[in-house]
Amino acid sequence: MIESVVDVAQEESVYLPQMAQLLKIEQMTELEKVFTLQLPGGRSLGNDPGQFVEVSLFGIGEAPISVSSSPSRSNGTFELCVRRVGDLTNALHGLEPGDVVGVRGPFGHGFPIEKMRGRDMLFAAGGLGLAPLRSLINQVVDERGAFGRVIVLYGTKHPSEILFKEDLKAWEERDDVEFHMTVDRGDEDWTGNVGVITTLFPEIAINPRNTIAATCGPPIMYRFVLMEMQSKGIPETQIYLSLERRMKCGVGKCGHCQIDQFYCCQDGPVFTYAQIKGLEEAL
Amino acid sequence: MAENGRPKVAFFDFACCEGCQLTVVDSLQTHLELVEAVEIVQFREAMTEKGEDYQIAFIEGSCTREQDEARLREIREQADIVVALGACAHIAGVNAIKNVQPSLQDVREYVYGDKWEQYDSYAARPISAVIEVDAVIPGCPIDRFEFLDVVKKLLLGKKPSVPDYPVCVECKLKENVCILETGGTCLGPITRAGCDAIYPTYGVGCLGCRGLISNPNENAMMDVLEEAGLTVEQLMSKMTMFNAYEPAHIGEAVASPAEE
Amino acid sequence: MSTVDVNVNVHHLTRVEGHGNIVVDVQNGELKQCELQIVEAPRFFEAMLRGRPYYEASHITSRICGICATGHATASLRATENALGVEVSEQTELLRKLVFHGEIIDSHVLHVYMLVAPDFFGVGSVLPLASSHPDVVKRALRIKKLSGDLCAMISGRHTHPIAMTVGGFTHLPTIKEMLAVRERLVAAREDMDETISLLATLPWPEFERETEYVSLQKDEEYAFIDGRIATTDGFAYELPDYRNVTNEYLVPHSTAKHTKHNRDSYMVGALARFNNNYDQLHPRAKAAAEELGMKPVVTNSFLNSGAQAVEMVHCVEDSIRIIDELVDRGIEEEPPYEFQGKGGEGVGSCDVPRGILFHNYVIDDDGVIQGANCIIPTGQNYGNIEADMRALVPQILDRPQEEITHMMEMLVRAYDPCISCSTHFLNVEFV
Amino acid sequence: MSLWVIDKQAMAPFVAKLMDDYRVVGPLAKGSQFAFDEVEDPADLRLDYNTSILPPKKYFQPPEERLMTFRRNGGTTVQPIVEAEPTVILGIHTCDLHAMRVLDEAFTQGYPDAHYTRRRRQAMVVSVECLEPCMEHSFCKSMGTLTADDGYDLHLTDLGAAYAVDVGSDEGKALLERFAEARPAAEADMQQLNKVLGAKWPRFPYKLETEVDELPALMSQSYESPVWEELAEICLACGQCTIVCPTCFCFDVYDEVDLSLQDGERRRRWDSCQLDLFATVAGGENFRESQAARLRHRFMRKGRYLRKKYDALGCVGCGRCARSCPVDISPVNVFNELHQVRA
Ligand SMILES: Cc1cc2nc3c(=O)[nH]c(=O)nc-3n(C[C@H](O)[C@H](O)[C@H](O)COP(=O)(O)OP(=O)(O)OC[C@H]3O[C@@H](n4cnc5c(N)ncnc54)[C@H](O)[C@@H]3O)c2cc1C
Ligand code: SF4
Ligand code: SF4
Ligand code: SF4
Repeated sequence: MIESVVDVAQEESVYLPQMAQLLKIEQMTELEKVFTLQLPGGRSLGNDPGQFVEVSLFGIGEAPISVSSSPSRSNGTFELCVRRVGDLTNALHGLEPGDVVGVRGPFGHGFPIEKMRGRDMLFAAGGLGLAPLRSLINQVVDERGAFGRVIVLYGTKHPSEILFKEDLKAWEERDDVEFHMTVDRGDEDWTGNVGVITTLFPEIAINPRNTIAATCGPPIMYRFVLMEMQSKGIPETQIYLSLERRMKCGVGKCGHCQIDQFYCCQDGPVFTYAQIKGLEEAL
Repeated sequence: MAENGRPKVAFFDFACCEGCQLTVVDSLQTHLELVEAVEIVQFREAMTEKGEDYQIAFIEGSCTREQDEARLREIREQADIVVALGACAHIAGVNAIKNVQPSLQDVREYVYGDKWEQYDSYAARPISAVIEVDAVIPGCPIDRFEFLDVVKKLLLGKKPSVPDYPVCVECKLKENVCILETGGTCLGPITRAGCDAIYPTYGVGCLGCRGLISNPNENAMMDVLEEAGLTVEQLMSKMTMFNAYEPAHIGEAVASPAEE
Repeated sequence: MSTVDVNVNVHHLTRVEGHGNIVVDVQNGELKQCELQIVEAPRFFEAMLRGRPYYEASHITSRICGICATGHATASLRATENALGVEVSEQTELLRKLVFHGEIIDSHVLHVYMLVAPDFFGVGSVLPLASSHPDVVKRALRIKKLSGDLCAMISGRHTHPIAMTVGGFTHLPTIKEMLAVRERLVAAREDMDETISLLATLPWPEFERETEYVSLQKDEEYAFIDGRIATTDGFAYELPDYRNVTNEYLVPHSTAKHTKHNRDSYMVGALARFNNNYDQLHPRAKAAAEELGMKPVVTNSFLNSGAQAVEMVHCVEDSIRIIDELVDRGIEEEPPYEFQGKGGEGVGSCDVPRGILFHNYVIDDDGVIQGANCIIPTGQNYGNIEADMRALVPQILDRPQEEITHMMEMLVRAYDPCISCSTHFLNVEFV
Repeated sequence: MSLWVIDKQAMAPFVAKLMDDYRVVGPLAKGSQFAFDEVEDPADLRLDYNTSILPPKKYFQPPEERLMTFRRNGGTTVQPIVEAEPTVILGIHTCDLHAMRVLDEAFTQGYPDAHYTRRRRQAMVVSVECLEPCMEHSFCKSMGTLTADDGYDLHLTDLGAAYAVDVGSDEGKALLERFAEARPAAEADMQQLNKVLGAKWPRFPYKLETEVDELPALMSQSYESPVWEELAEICLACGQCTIVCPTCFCFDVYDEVDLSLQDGERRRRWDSCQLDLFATVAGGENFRESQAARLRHRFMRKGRYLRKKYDALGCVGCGRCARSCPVDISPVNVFNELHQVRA
């Protein structure tokens, strides 16, 4: 037999993760934790807002997770906000600072920040959809001067599910960010808005021609939020959304994330509404 | 990580042939380290000790008598994780063929004559009809590699899942000549994979021992079998060799397939 | 008169297949009760076969028992073939013998090493031996893997064989595969020698009780499949007359039926075959028997395990011989059997690891089974086990109760009872 | 490139010599059908085979393969692996050559897949011209795959007593020079080649009722067609069609560990978009929940999506899926039906 196993180190398999160390782990809600990671040698991840990484735990598997920290605040580290829903995410929640996980990426098309500069920004995040949007929002906030108005809408099911409270507070406290949030169902301490995220739209008035909208949330949210955005006159080419699909490779090979002719991992996960509208399988 | 240390495991059996437990013993041929990975505290077929302190219970066999129910509940009470081991426990398997005979009394009389009443037995049920089950290892008998796979998933704290796609996938991955193409009959298109398509590989159409996938197109399957030349009786036989258990049939006599 | 009270109550005997209880009650030295209670859930295979197409019978009945699955399948196929008038080719006969040898070795190695041996090492199972006697355990697993692979090569797997069908096989081994297994069989001779040496050193309990031994018999070879029914009391029957031997009856403490023939009970299994067919054993097997001090007629039931070891040696040798013959002939594809539209009644018999087994079917002209009867070896042994128990208890009454219990367990275990297969039953009215 | 001739008696020695330096695979009989497998005796090679059960893509993307091994204890370590060895693939049909283009694009575009490319580079492709329709299910002529003018190292055409050998690459030329007793084609050989190839085309039927270039447009217009629901009634969702297809390349990735949970490997295995859970995500959302949607996806991929992405059709008309399908769903029939509904 001819020797059949070849070392591909010199050829860099795209499936080979780098080892990243968990620096900090913060419990956010019952189901979500935020992990701060560092690549070997403090190397920068070099991500765009909206891109994702494939996180590996050996023996458990891999899962795509959006980077929720923004490049403008990287300091050689990056953050992931992970909801515990299955094998990989459960195991990840069981880790401690100092533990090591595999990371591949960043992958995919994020939000095209260069097209956004100079424009008014409208963000609409539902639930865990804040994770990828936070990356973009903070980048915009950090380059605040380069943008017009900045409006952030955020909705969760219940006050106990609110993520990134410190960021929310910072945005709320800024005069140059218009921040609104709501919960589907309040509790006794909740004094804010109650209702689904679409109930926030009537409160705002915008110049649609100059506005870029970015949204992320669970599949059911999209239909209604998109309707609201369109009804305000924002052109389909100026509405960006980030989609979630099953992914096994993250690099446009495995086929799982295909939405009609698009590969969510490669052509997305961020798409303009113009790209995907009419695709039955997209939303 | 949510890894479970070295859990205590116990094996139990009800109405069955014990072939699945035997397969567990067979798995030691290639994986003797199993005895290091878990602590076996009860395994009547192979050991004398009977520890009642266990976290994982593997249960083989169908429930066919009232007294079985109480025992099953006891096991459920003790175990953190209950795994149905093999077709009898998973889907009642061949035991349920008696459920589709003319009547249970007839079945008992046929075998025990006028003393039939001494021999307690009701319609065969999978153990999930009596207690909650956390995982299944399908098959008649189980596939030993799948058994090991489930054990490893449990040790890793993963969901101990088994495939939910049809046998055809594995069959084609092995590049078998399809039994349907050679004029035979096969339940592979609707039967849960995980056996490495062992029946078609050895020239016999799948008999369905691993139970059906979650969304089987049974009507289309029956059309295919009829097309392949099975009579209605033969077709019903085929569909009920391992998959005769229907909750709806329990407690009532059902017409035998041959009498339809 | 002795004043001993003994009360043995073994609930769910371990290291046997299926559920049985041993109950011994001695009051003032008098044996009041001595039973092997079979509490296995009955499974009604014969009733379940009715109304099913003939080609399903071997697949369904192999599920009677996970250990003798190949034996059940073979007996089932022989019954069907006899009912339908199917002749099988020499190649099929050879392959069936070969796969059968695989099952004999597989079952015997399991029994001798994993179920019986722990008693002699003073442990409750084979598991602790993995660290205390790794060589023994590894040898056992090696032999078991070989026999399992031998079965798998022919029928797909040992438990519930796949490729065995009415008239032949649906899959054939290649010459290359057979030669690879042959090489391992030759290498296994060493393991066989070690097995015999090991057994020769074990302190087998001394216990003699004469009984009738029943097995298949053939003039030309050590019989496992087909032949006539022979007994050490000098009887011989053709297979269709099996009921003359078995005479089944029900007892209240058992979900399995009992049988009797010339005496109150008879014994089947490795020891019965050994006693009836010693002459046809391979010379190496005879040498092994000599090393174990066994010469027919052996009347110590505990030595059933010795007979199993002797049979393992025989089967290894005979498997090598069969493979050589198959390689010589070459393997040929054979056309599958096609049903001819004519039914009938047939009896099939094999001498499976635990003894002689009968399947008897009536099949109608549509190929549908109308009646079935299966008589399983362990069922035939129950009467004899109880007779042995009754004979042994008085001999050991002076020992501590714990030891008596242990001896009882060892005695029952010696028969290698397969309790789950033996629960079936009677009163078969054929149409 | 150049045209050579190998006498038929010289084939077996050629193959035998190749076997000294390469793993040699080719079509061998498997029961009543054919499968590509390692050649142990050149006499077993069946260049007259009809379409193999699985396509030769399995030598570039094996049904199952290891991507890396890892250790979990101490500092986690990972070792990437590619299982590849120098291989000569004999007897590839031209439809499968066309299919390889799709795979080449898919695995090299964007992030190249070293596992694929390494094996691809180590493989020598010797294809063979089909002279007779190979089975009722194929429709290669309609798809424009009944011949190929590149994609091979050597290409054989059966001339009766000899094979004409088209050299398609320098590596192919070297292979021929090193291992075969071949001679440059003479005038008479070319005459014979012309005769053979001239006679072949009429033997193959056109089965597609529209032009192959029309397919992407046809598929665009057929998104809402009732045909999908109708097919879903009879489709068993068994996944065979995609497993046997030479242009399908979807896969699943999973980890396996030993019982001590210390050592393990990450593996991948062919997957199928026809299976229920293919597009299901956490929370149970399934983006192609109905079989109708999954079937449509498959045919859209074949007729349109891959063309858009890789500039090559996702169906080469080999007919494998139709042969495997227990309910006789055949792409050419589906395309024709869509065409008729549209017309
Ligand atoms: C581009 C992208 C960005 C994402 N960003 C985040 C994020 O920032 N935070 C976060 O918590 N989650 C995010 N997700 C979702 C996350 O990937 C899944 O929740 C995760 O894969 C579940 O893995 P698991 O092993 O824990 O669950 P599993 O045990 O694998 O699966 C549970 C369920 O999820 C399905 N599933 C399996 N694999 C995937 C997969 N790769 N993607 C989706 N579903 C799958 C299974 O079918 C099963 O039903 C993102 C997904 C995508 C595609
Ligand atoms: S033999 Fe059975 S399992 Fe295999 S492909 Fe054909 S139908 Fe499917
Ligand atoms: S092979 Fe046929 S039945 Fe199976 S999934 Fe494909 S189209 Fe459906
Ligand atoms: S879709 Fe069918 S005919 Fe077309 S290339 Fe794939 S398997 Fe061949």
